[in-house]
Amino acid sequence: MLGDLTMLLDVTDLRKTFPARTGLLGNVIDRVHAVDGISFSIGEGRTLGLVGESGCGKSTVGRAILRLIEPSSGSIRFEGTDIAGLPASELRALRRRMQIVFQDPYSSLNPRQRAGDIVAEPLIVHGIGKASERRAIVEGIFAKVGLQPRQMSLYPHQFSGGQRQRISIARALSLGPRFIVADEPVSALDVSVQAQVINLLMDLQAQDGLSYLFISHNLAVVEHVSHDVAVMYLGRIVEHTDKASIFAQPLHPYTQALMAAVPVADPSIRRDKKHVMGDVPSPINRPSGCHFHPRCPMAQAQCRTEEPVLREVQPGHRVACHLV
Amino acid sequence: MAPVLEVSGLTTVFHTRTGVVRAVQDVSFSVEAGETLAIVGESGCGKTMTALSLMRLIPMPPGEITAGTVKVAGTDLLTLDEASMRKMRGSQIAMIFQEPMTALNPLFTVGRQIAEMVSLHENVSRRVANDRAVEMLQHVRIPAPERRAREYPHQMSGGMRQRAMIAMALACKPKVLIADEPTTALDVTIQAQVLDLIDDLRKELGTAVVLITHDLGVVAETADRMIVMYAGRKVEEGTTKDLFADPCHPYLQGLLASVPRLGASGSQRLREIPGVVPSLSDLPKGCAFADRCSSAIGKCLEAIPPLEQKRPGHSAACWVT
Amino acid sequence: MLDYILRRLALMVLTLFGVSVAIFLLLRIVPGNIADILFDSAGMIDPAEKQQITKDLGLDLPLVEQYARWIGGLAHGDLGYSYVSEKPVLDEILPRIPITARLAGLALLFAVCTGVPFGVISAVRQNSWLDYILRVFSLLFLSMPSFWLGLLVLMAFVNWFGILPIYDKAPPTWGAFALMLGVPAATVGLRSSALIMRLTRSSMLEVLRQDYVRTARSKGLSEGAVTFVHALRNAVLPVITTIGIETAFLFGGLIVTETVFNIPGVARFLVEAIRWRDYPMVQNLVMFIAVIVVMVNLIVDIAYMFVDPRIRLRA
Amino acid sequence: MSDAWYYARRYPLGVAGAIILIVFVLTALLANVVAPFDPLTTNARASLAPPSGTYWIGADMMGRDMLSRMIHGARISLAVALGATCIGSGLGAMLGLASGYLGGWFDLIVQRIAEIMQSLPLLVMALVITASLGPSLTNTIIAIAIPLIPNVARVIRANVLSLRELNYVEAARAVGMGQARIALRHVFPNTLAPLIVLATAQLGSTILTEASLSFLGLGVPEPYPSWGRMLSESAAEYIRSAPWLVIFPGLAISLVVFGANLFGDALRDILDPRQGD
Repeated sequence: MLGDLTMLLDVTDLRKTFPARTGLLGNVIDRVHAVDGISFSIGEGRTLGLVGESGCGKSTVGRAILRLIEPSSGSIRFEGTDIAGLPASELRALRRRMQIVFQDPYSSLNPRQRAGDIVAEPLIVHGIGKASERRAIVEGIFAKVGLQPRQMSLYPHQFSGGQRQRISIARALSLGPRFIVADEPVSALDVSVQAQVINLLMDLQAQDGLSYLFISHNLAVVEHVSHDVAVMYLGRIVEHTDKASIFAQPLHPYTQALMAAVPVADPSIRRDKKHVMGDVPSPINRPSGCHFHPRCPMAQAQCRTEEPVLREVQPGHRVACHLV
Repeated sequence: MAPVLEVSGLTTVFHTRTGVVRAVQDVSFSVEAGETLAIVGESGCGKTMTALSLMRLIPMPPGEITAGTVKVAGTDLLTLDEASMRKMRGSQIAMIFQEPMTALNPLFTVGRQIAEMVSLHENVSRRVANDRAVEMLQHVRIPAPERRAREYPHQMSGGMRQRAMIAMALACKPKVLIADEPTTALDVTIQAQVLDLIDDLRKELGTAVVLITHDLGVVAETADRMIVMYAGRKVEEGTTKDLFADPCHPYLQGLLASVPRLGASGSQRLREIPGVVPSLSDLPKGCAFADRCSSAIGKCLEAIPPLEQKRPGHSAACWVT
Repeated sequence: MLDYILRRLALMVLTLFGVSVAIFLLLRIVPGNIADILFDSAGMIDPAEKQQITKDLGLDLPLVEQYARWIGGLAHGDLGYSYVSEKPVLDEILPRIPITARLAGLALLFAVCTGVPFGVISAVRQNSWLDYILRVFSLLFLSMPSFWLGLLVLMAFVNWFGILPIYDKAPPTWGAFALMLGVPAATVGLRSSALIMRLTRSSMLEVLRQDYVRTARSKGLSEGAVTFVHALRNAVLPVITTIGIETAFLFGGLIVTETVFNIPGVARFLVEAIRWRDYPMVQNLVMFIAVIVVMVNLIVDIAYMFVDPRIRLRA
Repeated sequence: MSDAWYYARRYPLGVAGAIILIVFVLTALLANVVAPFDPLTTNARASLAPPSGTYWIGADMMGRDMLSRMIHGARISLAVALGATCIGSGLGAMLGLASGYLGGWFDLIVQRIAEIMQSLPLLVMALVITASLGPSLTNTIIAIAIPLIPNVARVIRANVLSLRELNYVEAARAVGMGQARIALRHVFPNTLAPLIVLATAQLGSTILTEASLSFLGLGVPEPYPSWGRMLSESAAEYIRSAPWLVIFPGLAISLVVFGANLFGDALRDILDPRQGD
């Protein structure tokens, strides 16, 4: 778990800023601190759920780990190699080991490619196998994600949303990765189809020992798929521990607020409503001190001035709050 | 108590290139004053088209309401001429939409857009209307309402805009409020605030609320009664408590079992509903859910099951259960 | 906001600098210099005289210095001398500006006043026979060459009224004056009107699909109020942004229309200067046109800021 | 096939445009066969002959058959339309693709140059370029093609920028695909639809520009019978005496451009439904 030495992925103090406003001469006036110094690690065969509301930087984290966005600073150790500063040629080899699945099942597939070609293309790019061998590999992957081999010749628009997401997963699997960033993989799907994709992802993990960074705004889904959970707010991790602890005993007031806000599909439990007030502040103009203090029911003077650090308050349970 | 909104046999179709799309078929329900009825279903089940049919906002052509009645306090909206219908919209039956970012006109201040509603339906001066706009903004718990009334939509956050939409919809105290996925585009913490707000205003004003959503959690927390729609038809109806505790239709059963729930230690597999929602332009002869249903029998493929009472106050359209 | 305007001004200077360099170089690719051409056309062959002229015109200087002289002169309002009339270029251009400006203003006014309403009608009555007719006619107007349209108009006047509405320095009556400007303005504006109509129509259709239009309907507003209060304002915004392009488009029409109607404006003068290979005139006229287009674009952008709160309040 | 039939029924005006274009292209290709007379042979006796059984739409001052001249004139229009559109759209598309894809200083320079070019009206730029290159068919094509480049480059660039944001391009990067392969296999094919729409829309405008240049006496030189120059020769003098000299060449230009515009409009509606109506 946390602090384990045999980690597949080890992220330390990852930061990413974007220019928000530029001056007359192209000089940057304001920056968005999309990801502001976060650290976590993921072990073999495990899933870290990354939860947060829109604009908290969770998707940026996923892309920065794969260097789809260049991180501003920090280290990303994957299987022992720091990939943050790796030249493109060496990064290419690592691409076989780590992949990504996106949220939108429509924009993630090229409308002009057949499903089979979409899944085979990574193999071509990496020079794996002859055409006939590749076909066999793709057929195998299609079967694995629950698609028919005859569907290989269809175009993306001939599939439903859930099936498209299966094709995306098949593409990610084609190179035999160890680690997959799943960026809101079920959020755009219908409720009855979400379960299909969630089960598929969990089956693949059970079979092949894949590790996931599962990014989602849906706490219930995260609880279902993850081993560990990290909660993000305005670019920072505010709480990070194993699933059982965080749902049984959330310590950060934001985590508590988030859980209180999630509607529970059980009308027999009508909880008392103590919902956190106010809007999520802009990541350009983050509040001083603890970024959550303007919305926090328990905020004190210290919270307004001093930034809380993420520290281990119980074994394996890290929280960034002055009051815990 | 007589229901404020009574819908019966509502049927809406769209004439398209690929044929007739049966968006809403024979849907009936009623809502009492101060009650919340949820219409639940997945994308393409016809829930939004039902809402737009109630408001008569279906684009015609290609849309057409072919049958049914929609009675608001006894008046059948579907028989009114266009001018009388306009008088009903906003004053008797109002609607809020899914996308707060695009539902307000970007070129007018929020205050003006609310005041427009007031002066349209009530014979008051511009100043009174403006004051009412500020009052409504305060009512929906927007801080500094005088200042916010002078702001444009783009200066507000998504949650704030949805509040402004609610303020506008309720400005003339309509008897019925239709909320079409009002919180789907919002963050969880903001969603909770907005749902609370709708709920409080319902109690305070005695408005009948029709809440359209795909989120079973939202239904469980806010609705007294619910109807479940699938492929344009109502397949189950009853009190929320009853339907969640003991769903009759295999579709609702599947839906409830397929959603991970917070707090349920979720290591067990989720139940899947296989397959996909059928196309509304090419519906099967029998039950639309039959080919995804594990308990389907021969009859299910042959004939559409009628909606029948399974228990007091709980009806479902299924041959099997 | 000031920041934005300053930035736009800086870009504008950069663009105009680019135009000046491009024009300057383009006019010097021509094989043989102006002295050769003058001599060829005049049939003179005295080499000494030719050398003298080359020197007088500064054509023996390095390109960079010739360019610097031109730009330096521009800064002082000295545009050089016409090769043909040997008068100062400025004196030749200045009196022609009001003629073209009046014509262009009238044409633009005509285009907006007809294009926007027809565009709205066409969008609101989408797929009706009226919409079809308006669309086919707008496309037809866009397909006719301006000069041919001008010739047809002239022909019609000759045949029906027995008069030629061509330019007269001092028109005898107000009616003649209106006719003299109005007919060419309408002729050249017709194409712009068709363009504006098409833009307005597609913009209006786009706006009518927006959520806030549905919101407006859900309030109980009448179709008229929805169209003219909520939709139209949003629909004309993109039309405003194209006024810069519109001006450039209009200028193309003016060149041939002034030629057809024999109007001594700036646009026709450019063609004459090119025909006569009067390069000082050409390069200054082209610069003048570029300045106008760039300025119109700047003014449109600033005006847009005031119309659209999303841009006004962000800056 | 059934799709083609559906669109043909749905867009009758587009079909009309396509038919006009086909007739125009066939006329141009078969000019030698179709034309009743040689377009260049003068005949003093037929000078300004009005339309008749021999000269269907009359003869010009030099007694050349107008119909034959117009039929041969179609070749010039076709050559200019195809040549200028291909060069302009091709170069524009390449620049737009490179500029949108590479970004950085290259993009900045292309953008600035496009801005400079767009600050001059199309016809003015074409006039100045022909003036500097001298009159010839090739130069006319170049002079018309160059002003088209910035617009195409901008549209394609904007398209590329939005395509680059799409997840499938990100996914292609994530599997380690090279930039060139991504650009050619994933970005470029998806810019084809707007490119075709744009190029069709430009067909008409190139014909009009050529006609204007020739009308002003700065386009395609003698002896080619260009529609625009036929009008300039006949312009004011013959309005009264020989109106057929004015009417028919203009009608030919308008008809072909109208056909191209009708076809282009329908094509835009089919290929790029969001852009139009």
